[in-house]
Amino acid sequence: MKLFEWEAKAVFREHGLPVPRGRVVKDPEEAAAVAQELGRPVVVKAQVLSGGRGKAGGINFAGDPAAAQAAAARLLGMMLAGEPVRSVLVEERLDIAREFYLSVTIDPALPAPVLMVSGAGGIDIEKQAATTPQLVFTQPVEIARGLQGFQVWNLLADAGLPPAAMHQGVTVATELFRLFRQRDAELAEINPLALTTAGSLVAADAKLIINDNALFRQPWVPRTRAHFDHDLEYEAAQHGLNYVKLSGSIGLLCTGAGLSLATLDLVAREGARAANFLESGGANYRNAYHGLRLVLGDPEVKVLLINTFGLVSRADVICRGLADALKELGTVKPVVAAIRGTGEEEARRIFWEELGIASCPDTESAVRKAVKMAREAQ
Amino acid sequence: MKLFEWEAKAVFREHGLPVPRGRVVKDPEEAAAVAQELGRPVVVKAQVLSGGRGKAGGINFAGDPAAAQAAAARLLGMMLAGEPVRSVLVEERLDIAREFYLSVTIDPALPAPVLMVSGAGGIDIEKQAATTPQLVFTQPVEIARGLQGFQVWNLLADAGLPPAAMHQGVTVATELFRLFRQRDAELAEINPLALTTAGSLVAADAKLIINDNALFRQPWVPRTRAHFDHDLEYEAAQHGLNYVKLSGSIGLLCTGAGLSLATLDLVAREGARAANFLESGGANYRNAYHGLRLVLGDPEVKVLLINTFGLVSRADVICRGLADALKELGTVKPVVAAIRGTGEEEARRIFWEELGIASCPDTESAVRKAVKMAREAQ
Amino acid sequence: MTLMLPAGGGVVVQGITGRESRFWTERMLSAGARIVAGVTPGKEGEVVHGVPVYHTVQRARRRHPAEVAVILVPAAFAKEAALEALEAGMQLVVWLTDGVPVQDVMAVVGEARARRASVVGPNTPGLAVPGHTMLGFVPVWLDQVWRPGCVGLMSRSGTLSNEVASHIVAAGYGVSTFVGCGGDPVVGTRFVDLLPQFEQDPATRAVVLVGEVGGSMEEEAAGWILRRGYAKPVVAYIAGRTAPEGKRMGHAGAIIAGSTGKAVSKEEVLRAAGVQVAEVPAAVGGLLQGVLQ
Amino acid sequence: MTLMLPAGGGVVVQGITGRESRFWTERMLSAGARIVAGVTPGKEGEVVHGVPVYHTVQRARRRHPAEVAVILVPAAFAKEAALEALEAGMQLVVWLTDGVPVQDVMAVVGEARARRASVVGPNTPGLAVPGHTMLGFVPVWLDQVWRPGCVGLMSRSGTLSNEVASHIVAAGYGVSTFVGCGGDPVVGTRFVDLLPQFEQDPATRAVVLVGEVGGSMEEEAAGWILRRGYAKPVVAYIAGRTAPEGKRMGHAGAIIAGSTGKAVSKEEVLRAAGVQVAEVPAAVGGLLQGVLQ
Repeated sequence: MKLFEWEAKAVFREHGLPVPRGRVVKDPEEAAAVAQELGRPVVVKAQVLSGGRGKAGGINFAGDPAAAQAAAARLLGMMLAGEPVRSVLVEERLDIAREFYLSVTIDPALPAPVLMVSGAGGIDIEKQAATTPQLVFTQPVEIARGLQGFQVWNLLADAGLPPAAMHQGVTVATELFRLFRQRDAELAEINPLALTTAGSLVAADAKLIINDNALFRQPWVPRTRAHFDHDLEYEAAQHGLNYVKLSGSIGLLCTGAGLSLATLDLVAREGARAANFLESGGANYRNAYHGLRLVLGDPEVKVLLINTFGLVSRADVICRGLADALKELGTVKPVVAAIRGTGEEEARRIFWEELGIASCPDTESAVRKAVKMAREAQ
Repeated sequence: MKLFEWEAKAVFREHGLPVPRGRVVKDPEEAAAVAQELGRPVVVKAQVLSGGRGKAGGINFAGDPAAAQAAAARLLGMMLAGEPVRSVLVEERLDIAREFYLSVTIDPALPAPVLMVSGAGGIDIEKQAATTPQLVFTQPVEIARGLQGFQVWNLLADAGLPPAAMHQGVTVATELFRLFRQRDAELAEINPLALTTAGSLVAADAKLIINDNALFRQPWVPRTRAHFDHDLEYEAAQHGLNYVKLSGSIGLLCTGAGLSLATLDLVAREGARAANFLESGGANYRNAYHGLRLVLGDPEVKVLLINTFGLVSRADVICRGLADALKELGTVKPVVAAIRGTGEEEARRIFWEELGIASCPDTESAVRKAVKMAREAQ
Repeated sequence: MTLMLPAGGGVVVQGITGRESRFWTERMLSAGARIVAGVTPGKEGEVVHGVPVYHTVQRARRRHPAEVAVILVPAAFAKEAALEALEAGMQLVVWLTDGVPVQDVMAVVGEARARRASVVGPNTPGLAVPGHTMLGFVPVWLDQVWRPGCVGLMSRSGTLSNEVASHIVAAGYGVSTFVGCGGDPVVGTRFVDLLPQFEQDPATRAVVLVGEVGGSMEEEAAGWILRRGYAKPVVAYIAGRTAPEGKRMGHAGAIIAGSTGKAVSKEEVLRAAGVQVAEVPAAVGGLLQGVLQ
Repeated sequence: MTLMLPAGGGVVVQGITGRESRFWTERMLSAGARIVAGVTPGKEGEVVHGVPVYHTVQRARRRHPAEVAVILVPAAFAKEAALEALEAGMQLVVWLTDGVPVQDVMAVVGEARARRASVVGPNTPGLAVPGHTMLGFVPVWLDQVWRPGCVGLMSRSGTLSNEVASHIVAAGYGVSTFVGCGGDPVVGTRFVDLLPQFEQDPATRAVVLVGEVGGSMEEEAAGWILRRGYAKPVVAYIAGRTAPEGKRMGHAGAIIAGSTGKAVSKEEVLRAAGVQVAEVPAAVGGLLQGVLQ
């Protein structure tokens, strides 16, 4: 779950991390009011989840409240990388002497959390790690032991943090790691970490991604409509489903992420496009019902393609749920199915006897049949 | 720092550990009121820090408020193992089906905290460990890893906790360990841990000792006069000094605990008795001043014996402080000194030139001289 | 004994008393797994399909020698269960649980490294030696899909492994050992950990790697083969060529970020390392026939 | 190299920039200690008595090979400093800090065990090889007290060690190596850890053990000698025969509880193990003359 900058900064503030003064607003008048309160030049930042906001013109400086209002008016409602700007963050403009990069992320190959620092901030860290790796300093952290103070000292000194800023830097990095651990983050990033002309460190930007698997123990994580790209994706999340809206005519309902991806590819190979990616998490009836409702509720869907290879979820249990849901939803759209896995005889019997749907013998034939039917339906 | 039972139970309660309902009171009428509130038979327990309270008659059962009042009246002001009973704890009397022993303590030889359980509670655990070790089950805990749930399950199952009480037992033991860690305890003990006839576990007694070295980060720890055996010991603690009141005529001020103990023994060997044990913690003037004030303030002291072997605290620094303090206090009691260690020439010069005190060459001769002077002073 | 499975090979199933667990315990037993005990705290004394249940792994192990733990407990308790297995001295932990917080996974894999034990998963279909044993959710009893044979199969996906296995069988081969690495971004056993084991396994003549978009396990495997060479032919299939960028596609590991993790770039590096890459799952069979002639 | 001290023996002093630390650094240097660097976070670039200062032990060690850390930081930060030293790969940590919370001590000693490193202390006067080196607060420059010689000395106390050392010197002997175990109930190095080292040390002909009331280090040592035998004569002195029960006497370790830990019972078990027990510190000299004839 990726958070908006203003949400991440609110979490940072709770952890005592230094962030610029400011507030998130939803209309231009409020932006002017915040600038007035701050009483100094401000920066007005579009709040979107996608990257590359700065280059796309999403960050504006404003010398006075009127300029802040104008900037907010320009940004609000604008589209940035396909995402509407629903709010802007108005913050004091910092007097920056130098920029650093600081983050805690995960190295899956170790595997371990890694504290990462660079003396060049405000940059694309992945690009920098590729081109000038000597400027990027990393410290993997053993989870059982935690981050040790001296590891932070080593790293910051190596990255060239000036001696006068070392004590604050150690505090900031230590707390950022604590936040990462306590909040079940996948990424906690400050880029740039600004060293002001007055000599203090401030998180000019903030990025926070919370691990989806940990949401059950992180109830504070916001999950509003704005956090999703599409109404259907938002609705799917309410039911614990992972649904991704695509633009095609074949609605997909497959068991397992890998088989879903492969089916997606096969549809494309046949020259058609899938309407969605959907991993139907479990075997139970409500999941099947909500998953089907989402897929069939998409007006672009012409044909429904069901592809199961029952595993943890047994084919008979899945197909029982799907058959009941199909009957309840009473769809008129055509259905193609490939049913395999544990309990497949019973599963095929249910589909044939109750719905009149014959299972295809394999994925390829089912995909070809679905694509053909979708073409005919257009 | 050893806590009273009622203080330990208050901490237990904060950690959600099950303790009997009840309250600590300082007069018999209040005891009756508590019994009235509880509305059932109670136990009235003398609050003292020394052990063996039960055998000495410090625990009384009372069937009604009048009996509770009478028991409190009998206990309050009584002496138990030389300690006055200043308060009593009035608690509901439990219907006990079976008693267990549960504690977290330190094994210095490992070294590690150890969770200890016995199926026979209310007993002297040291005696039991010596006589029937097969009934005492222990689980050392690696501090870096913490206590694991399955270790608790193993231990409690081995100790014979009935299956129906296992889940609560695991919660109690886990929380007791957490308390031990969070509170910097040396001992956290429930003896007995009562299994009531209704099937729940309750900490019938509670013992908690907080590590003195950790008091700087455990500011909640009570340190009232009642926690000390003697006015002078209480006063010493205010100044961070470790003073133990003894009954003799030779006041001791030595550097280092080991040398202090050895000097104590040598005084006894010469047929005399020391008035105190005092380890003067540091080298600074205020320590020397307060230490001397305590020793000289004891009316039993006839002679002051100073024995230094300056080490971490240099002899010259210590003696500078002692000389200034002696002048400020203006004592008329005779002083004997053995001054050795780093800076000893300067230290001896100070004592001789400023106070007219000549240093003895070694501990033995200083002790003999002090004992002789103390005898003459009587 | 066979690849990944410690000698002796007694198996303890943690979380054995759950409804689904009972079903899969019975399936594993009938597929040949030597399950000697089950564990559910508070249920000591119960019996599941003839398997005695204990409060803890350690207590189970006092009575029944075992080196392998199969974990079927819910995500919220999965970390403690895995640590318990490692602490009790298990050499292999098959961590079937889905939805484990990533920081819990790191803690457990870190502990396993320190103890020189192996963790397969989490979020894995488990592992299987068709005709011999199965630890997890692999339907080895479907003989159109799983047969004993000479092909080592490793995969990040469950259902897709079945799909590919069925094509291996259709091409006239079978599987020596199957290991599901798991669909999460952080897992205990990666392709590079399995490559040397398949290379040394006398029962394995060729290896099939089933990858997907996101992460870098396929790139690591390619790099390892390129640096070191590999004594057996390798065939790969990568799912998710047409997945959109920046979106999570089911598996938490399946996010493409920047240039790394794309299915086509994975295919490229694998080809550069001499691996035969199938464009569709069904092509795996033909490529195997080519390399195993 | 000598007992307890790793070969190479470069020393890093942690907390070197404090006022008292500067004094003792100078004393250690003049007593022969090979102090190659100091550590105080935030003070990198400073120099103390010619010793360069770094932010961290690891940074110091990059430039100056070192195996020994001497810790002079206050109690509140002492745990982190000790863990830093161990993490940086130090083989010996001389933990001079007084007043360290006991749970912090357990954490550090646990970590040292895991890394097969040694910790002396905390709350120790340190260790010394008179005429060769000194790490801590031992006034080896007082030649009425400390001289090189053939007696291994180990003690739970600081000042009392000086007292006993002066009697060793008065009896015509000197000290091969002195190790102060520390006055706390939990310490990194106990008498039983030192006995085998003194036994193997060719420079040591006899061992003097200075114990005190409380704890069980003396009983452990006696038990070890009794079970195993000991190739060199051992003389002991135990302080605190007349200490009252149940009271803490200065050292946190010096509490007598129940029947264990009493000075007289310690003397008894030591005598039973063949150790010569001195009734007063001054008697140590005579007993040494007896055993070293």
